[in-house]
Amino acid sequence: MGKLYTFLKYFFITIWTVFVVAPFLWALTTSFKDFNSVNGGVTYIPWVDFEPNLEGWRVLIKSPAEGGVDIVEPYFNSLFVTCTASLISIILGTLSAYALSRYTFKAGPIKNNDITFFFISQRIMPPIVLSIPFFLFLGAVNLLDSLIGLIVVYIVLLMPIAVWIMVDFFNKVPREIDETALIDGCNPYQAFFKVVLPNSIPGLIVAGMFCIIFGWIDFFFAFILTFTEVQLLPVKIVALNSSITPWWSLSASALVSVAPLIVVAFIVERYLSKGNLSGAIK
Amino acid sequence: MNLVGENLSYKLTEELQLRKISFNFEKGKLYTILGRTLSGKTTLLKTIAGLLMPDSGTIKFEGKNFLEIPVWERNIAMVYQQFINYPHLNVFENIAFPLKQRGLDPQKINEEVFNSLKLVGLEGYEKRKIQELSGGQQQRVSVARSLVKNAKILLLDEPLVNLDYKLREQLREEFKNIFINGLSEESIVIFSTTDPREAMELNGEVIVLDEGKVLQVGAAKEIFENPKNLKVAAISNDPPMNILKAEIDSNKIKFENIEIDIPDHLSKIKDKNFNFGIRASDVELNDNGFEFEVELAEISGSETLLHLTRGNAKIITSIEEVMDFKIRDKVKINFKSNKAYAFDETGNLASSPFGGSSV
Amino acid sequence: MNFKHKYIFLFPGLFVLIGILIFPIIFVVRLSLSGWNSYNGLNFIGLENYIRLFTDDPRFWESFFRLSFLSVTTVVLQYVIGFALAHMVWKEIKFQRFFRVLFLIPMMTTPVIMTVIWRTFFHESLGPVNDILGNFGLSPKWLTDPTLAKFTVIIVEVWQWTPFMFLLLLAGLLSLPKEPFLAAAIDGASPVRKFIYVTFPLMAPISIGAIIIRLIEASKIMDTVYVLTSGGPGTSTETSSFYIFIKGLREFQMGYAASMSFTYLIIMIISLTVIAKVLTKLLLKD
Amino acid sequence: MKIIKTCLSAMISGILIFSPAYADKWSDQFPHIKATGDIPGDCSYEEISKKNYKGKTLKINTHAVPVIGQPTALHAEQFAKLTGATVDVTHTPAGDLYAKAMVPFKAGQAPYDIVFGFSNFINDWRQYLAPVPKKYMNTKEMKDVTKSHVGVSSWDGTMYQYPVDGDRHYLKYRKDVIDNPEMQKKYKADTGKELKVPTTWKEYGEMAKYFNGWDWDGDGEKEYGSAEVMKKDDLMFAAFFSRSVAYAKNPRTPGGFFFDLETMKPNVNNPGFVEALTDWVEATKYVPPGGINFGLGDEIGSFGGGQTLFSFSWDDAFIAAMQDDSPIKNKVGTAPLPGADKVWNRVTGKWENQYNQAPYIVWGWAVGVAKKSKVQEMAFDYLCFFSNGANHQADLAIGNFGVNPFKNSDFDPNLYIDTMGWDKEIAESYTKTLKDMEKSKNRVFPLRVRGVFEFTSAVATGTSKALAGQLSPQEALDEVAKEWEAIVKRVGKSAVQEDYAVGVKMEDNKL
Repeated sequence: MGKLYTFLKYFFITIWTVFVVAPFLWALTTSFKDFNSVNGGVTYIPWVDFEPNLEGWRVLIKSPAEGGVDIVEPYFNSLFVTCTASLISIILGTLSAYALSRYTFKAGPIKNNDITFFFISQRIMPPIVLSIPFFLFLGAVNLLDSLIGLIVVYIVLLMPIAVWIMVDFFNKVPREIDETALIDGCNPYQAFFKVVLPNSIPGLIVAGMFCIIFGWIDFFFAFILTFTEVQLLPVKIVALNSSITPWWSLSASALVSVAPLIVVAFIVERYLSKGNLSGAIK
Repeated sequence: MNLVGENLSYKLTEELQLRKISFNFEKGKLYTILGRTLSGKTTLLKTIAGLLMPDSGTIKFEGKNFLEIPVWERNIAMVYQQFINYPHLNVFENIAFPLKQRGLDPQKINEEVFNSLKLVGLEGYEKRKIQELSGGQQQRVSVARSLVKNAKILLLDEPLVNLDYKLREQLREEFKNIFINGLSEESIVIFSTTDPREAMELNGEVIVLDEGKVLQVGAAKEIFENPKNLKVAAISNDPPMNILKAEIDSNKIKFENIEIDIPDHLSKIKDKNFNFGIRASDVELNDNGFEFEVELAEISGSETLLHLTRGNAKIITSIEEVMDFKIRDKVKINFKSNKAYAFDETGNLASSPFGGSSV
Repeated sequence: MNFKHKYIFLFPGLFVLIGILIFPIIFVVRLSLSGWNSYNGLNFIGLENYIRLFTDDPRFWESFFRLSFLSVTTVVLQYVIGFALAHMVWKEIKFQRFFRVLFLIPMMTTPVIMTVIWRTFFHESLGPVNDILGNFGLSPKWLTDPTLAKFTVIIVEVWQWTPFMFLLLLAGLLSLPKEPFLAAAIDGASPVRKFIYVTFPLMAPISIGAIIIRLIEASKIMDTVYVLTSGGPGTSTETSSFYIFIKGLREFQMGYAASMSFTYLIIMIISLTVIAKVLTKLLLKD
Repeated sequence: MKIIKTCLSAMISGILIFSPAYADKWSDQFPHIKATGDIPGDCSYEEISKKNYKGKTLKINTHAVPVIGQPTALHAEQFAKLTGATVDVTHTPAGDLYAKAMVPFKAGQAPYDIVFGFSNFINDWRQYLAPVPKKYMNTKEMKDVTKSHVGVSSWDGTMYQYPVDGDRHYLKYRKDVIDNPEMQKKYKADTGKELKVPTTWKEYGEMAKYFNGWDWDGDGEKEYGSAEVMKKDDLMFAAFFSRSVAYAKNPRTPGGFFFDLETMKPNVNNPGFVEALTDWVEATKYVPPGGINFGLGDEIGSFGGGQTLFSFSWDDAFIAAMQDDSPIKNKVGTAPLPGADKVWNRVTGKWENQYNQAPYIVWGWAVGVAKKSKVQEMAFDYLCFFSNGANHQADLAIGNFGVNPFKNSDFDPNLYIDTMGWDKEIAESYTKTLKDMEKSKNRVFPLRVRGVFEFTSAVATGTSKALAGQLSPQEALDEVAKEWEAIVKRVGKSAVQEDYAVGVKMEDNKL
């Protein structure tokens, strides 16, 4: 590697790091401001530029009657819905992906690739329009404004991602491994659970991460399909957006809402750096 | 009580299919399936294993319809050309896997696993992870796993092809011993390969496969000495046998302005035009010979392979020493005509130096 | 392999998906044939919505072309930057773990919330960007210039979703076989040649998948536009999904919004299929 | 010290500053009403405490915290304490309130007993709302509501929305600049004109332009001319209409401001509106950087933070500027919306060169009780309690509650001087500004026809194209008019006409 390449590499990485970090730093400093320090001109450093203030953070745990949004319960709701829906999506999606990767399906002109595309295509539809039928559908089965109802809808959102990632992953796992398991006396289920699955953990982790991310950041369905019983985090946070946009508390909430996923990022990175993400099997 | 297949057909793709294959494998014997890449060797083995369901035809084993028995109940073993093991398990667990699957008691499993570890020379490696082993060791593990089951049918799909030359030689020798020592009289061993030398060395019954069809079945020596037709001749020799379009005229074999005296065993040929076949090793350098031009010279081990042309004739000769040739060099060669083969215009063997003939 | 077990693997997922979606999809089609809005119920008006869409609504088609521009640009940028970043932290580099984690984080932020931060970030009199640029006498109209606003949307989208590409491509790079690189090293190939002839071709399949899925996601671009500019100034950042959102949930012309969505779905399926074919041809030579 | 002070919410600080003058047993229990104690009335603390709603649940969808959202939650908490009811409150951003209630309404459901929204939702919502029962129409509190707010909350004489808040657009200006003799001198010297509270949009524009882009209050930051809602979202059309009324609402041509009621031909592209839009496009030159992307929140922040000279939409910007910790408290003034020196007569098709001013009784917060609600009585009790004398006065005093005057008794300057520490002059001009709007006979009420958002969204799209320079004002409004005609045709002319007639009746002072 030439010196020029190394220089460019560090140069580019530095620029990107600044770009990635900048909005977070801005959010961090903004979260300690109030109406006057936001609107009085641009300031950066607490105590030097402006008098820091914890109100932006306090709002997140105060009750609405005190002018807060109290995100504690929604936080756990969001965690529960996201994790459960991700788990179910991963289970169902992995099974389907395995079938699509290993076996041939044919129904008229429909083949494996078409079925895979059918799964993925569920993500094309703009959510706005789907929200109405989902509303009626959940209303009919009495699951509106419930955690289960949201989980049901999120499965539709997340399973396509799981299928897509896992089909790709299984395609890289040599099918001879499954065949060997069959020859060694496993029936197809045993082959899947005893041999294929243990070797797919890196793929499952990536798929799981994407499911969790896409579940965690959804706002729209959570917004339309809940009323008073169940509130998810993004919906609750957006409810901070009153006539005055409270830069301070929205900044604090942006930081709070990304926190649990940073843990996920570390887990994923651990698998990445082990180098066995999809290279476990040669 | 044999493994009998009849008229097996299976279409995977246009170029990869089995066309009405029949066979009869007897217990206690070693069979070698010899064929080029895409000839259908793996497909045939997988069909026998039960991983593929033939479109038509039958397989019977011990009198039962084998096709009705799912893979996992067939009691077979298979070794792939890729080194297939279970990456999440260590060496011991890998080899123990089929036994655990059968529900043997741990004591027994332990015993069996260590026996087969010994057999493949991997004692002391049982705790290792698969990824920490070399390619040859990985393949030994998968062989051990296939032996430990004491399967009635052992399928080996080009198990040596991905190993380097030296290791291949060594393992081939070991395998022969392993098969002889490690298998009971009850077992059928089917070994597939593209390498004719391997087939000869294993010295079992050889089935020559090409484009999904069985071309010839017979003892290794028989195949080598009397290839039934041009294709078999090509497949069963490495480098493939040289074939030249020739004609017989007044007791001479003529091609490209070359005239060779007709050897005895070819004198019976009636057709004027025929295919003259001669192995690369039966062409020798000779200053009094015919002049050819060097097209390519490759050195492989202690051999030198010369690709030569003269007019439309292209031949390969192997010389048992390392020699330095340049492209477009002129060389003179002679043919050991007493080792020559004749194939008729349709490609069938007309006469061989070992007495085979269609006449 | 072909066992009857294959259905037991495939069907639970497939049927759950179909089971949940069958009613909504059919309903969307039915809705698109109705004038369902704030004062009408689920009546039947035939193809009227579609006729209006195809003959009398240039705004939808403008927003669609704008969307195509935005999504293709963002995905290309995400791909190029994501690939570059992945390539840079693939091999030995200082603080490798730190960079790998850091580069993942933007995609974990909730767009509706994070875009508010971006809006304050690009605020032309109270935000830090123009405050700093002001020292150099610059004051770009990030959100109020019709052309620049599009690029601001692109910047935010690239920030948020480059990690998606980065992760997939890094995972792909880490799973590459070592042999071709050894061969290239023996041949003494330069890093550039090694990239063009070895790395890139090996990464082609994963690239196609990643590009297609990002195109799907990028085409739904909505929160970003809504919060940053509400489609403005004028209509210069209005995308299909945002237009559908305005018609559907703001003006409550649900029937019409359904017909737009359905049309959009069909166009997207066709174009994605074509794009996938073209990419496969371009990148996968054999 | 400052940290501690600012950490306390505005609510608490409000109570600490003003000593409890009328302490009674209710104000001991509910510190919110410490300033006044309970005020007797049909829905006073005393009366509501007699009700028993134990075991019943009231579900409310309201606006985001704090504006309206916080008082909703606070009064819910108080109501629950008094009656034993369970009250669940959810908070939704303004733009989504309509859809959030409309989706379940259309699906035949009533997940909320009480829905907050804007008064211009009335036509789309009224079929799903319960009319306010007689009993509540005759309460002492209701009798105090101004006529125009009763009108805004009612449809053709029937009240569907319970009045809890008053909203209007008026002019806000920096008193410390406009009334500053030095500035007046400087302005006169530079422009030859008087610096005074602008009475026409032209004057507004000239002053705003003059005071744009330099540091006129000496705080080290640049200041600008005007902060306006120009972002293409749910509110910008209201700002446009506020600017249009001066040129297009002619008291001599009754029969419709938005449409000609007889023909249902849109007026929106007539020269009056075009003139207003031309002014507005001009205004993009004296708004702060990024000003054409300002939503209401930005406007409030900008004017309330002391960044601009003028602003003219809802109360919030003014209230924000008058907060205790605001650097410009008591430095701002209010006045009626500017007028114009000419007004368009759509009957004669000519400009009339005569001063014209018209208040835009803009839509604002409104709240209704779902027809399908099973606890209607409790719901109305809650709303009545929400706006009872004590609560209303306390709410008014807390700026970010977003509760604004809508009762005749609210127009007493002393209320603001005593409880909120406003300068006498400012409080008087504020109450006078509001009271005059009530008296005006040349008012415009918001458009309230069915599918109202199709119409207003078309206005937002058209005007924002003009602001962005994509179209000229005339082209933009022609496009809006064409769109309006298409909508009228789609909806049905007679239906829109019928709806519109209800509003025109109020405008023409016939109700």
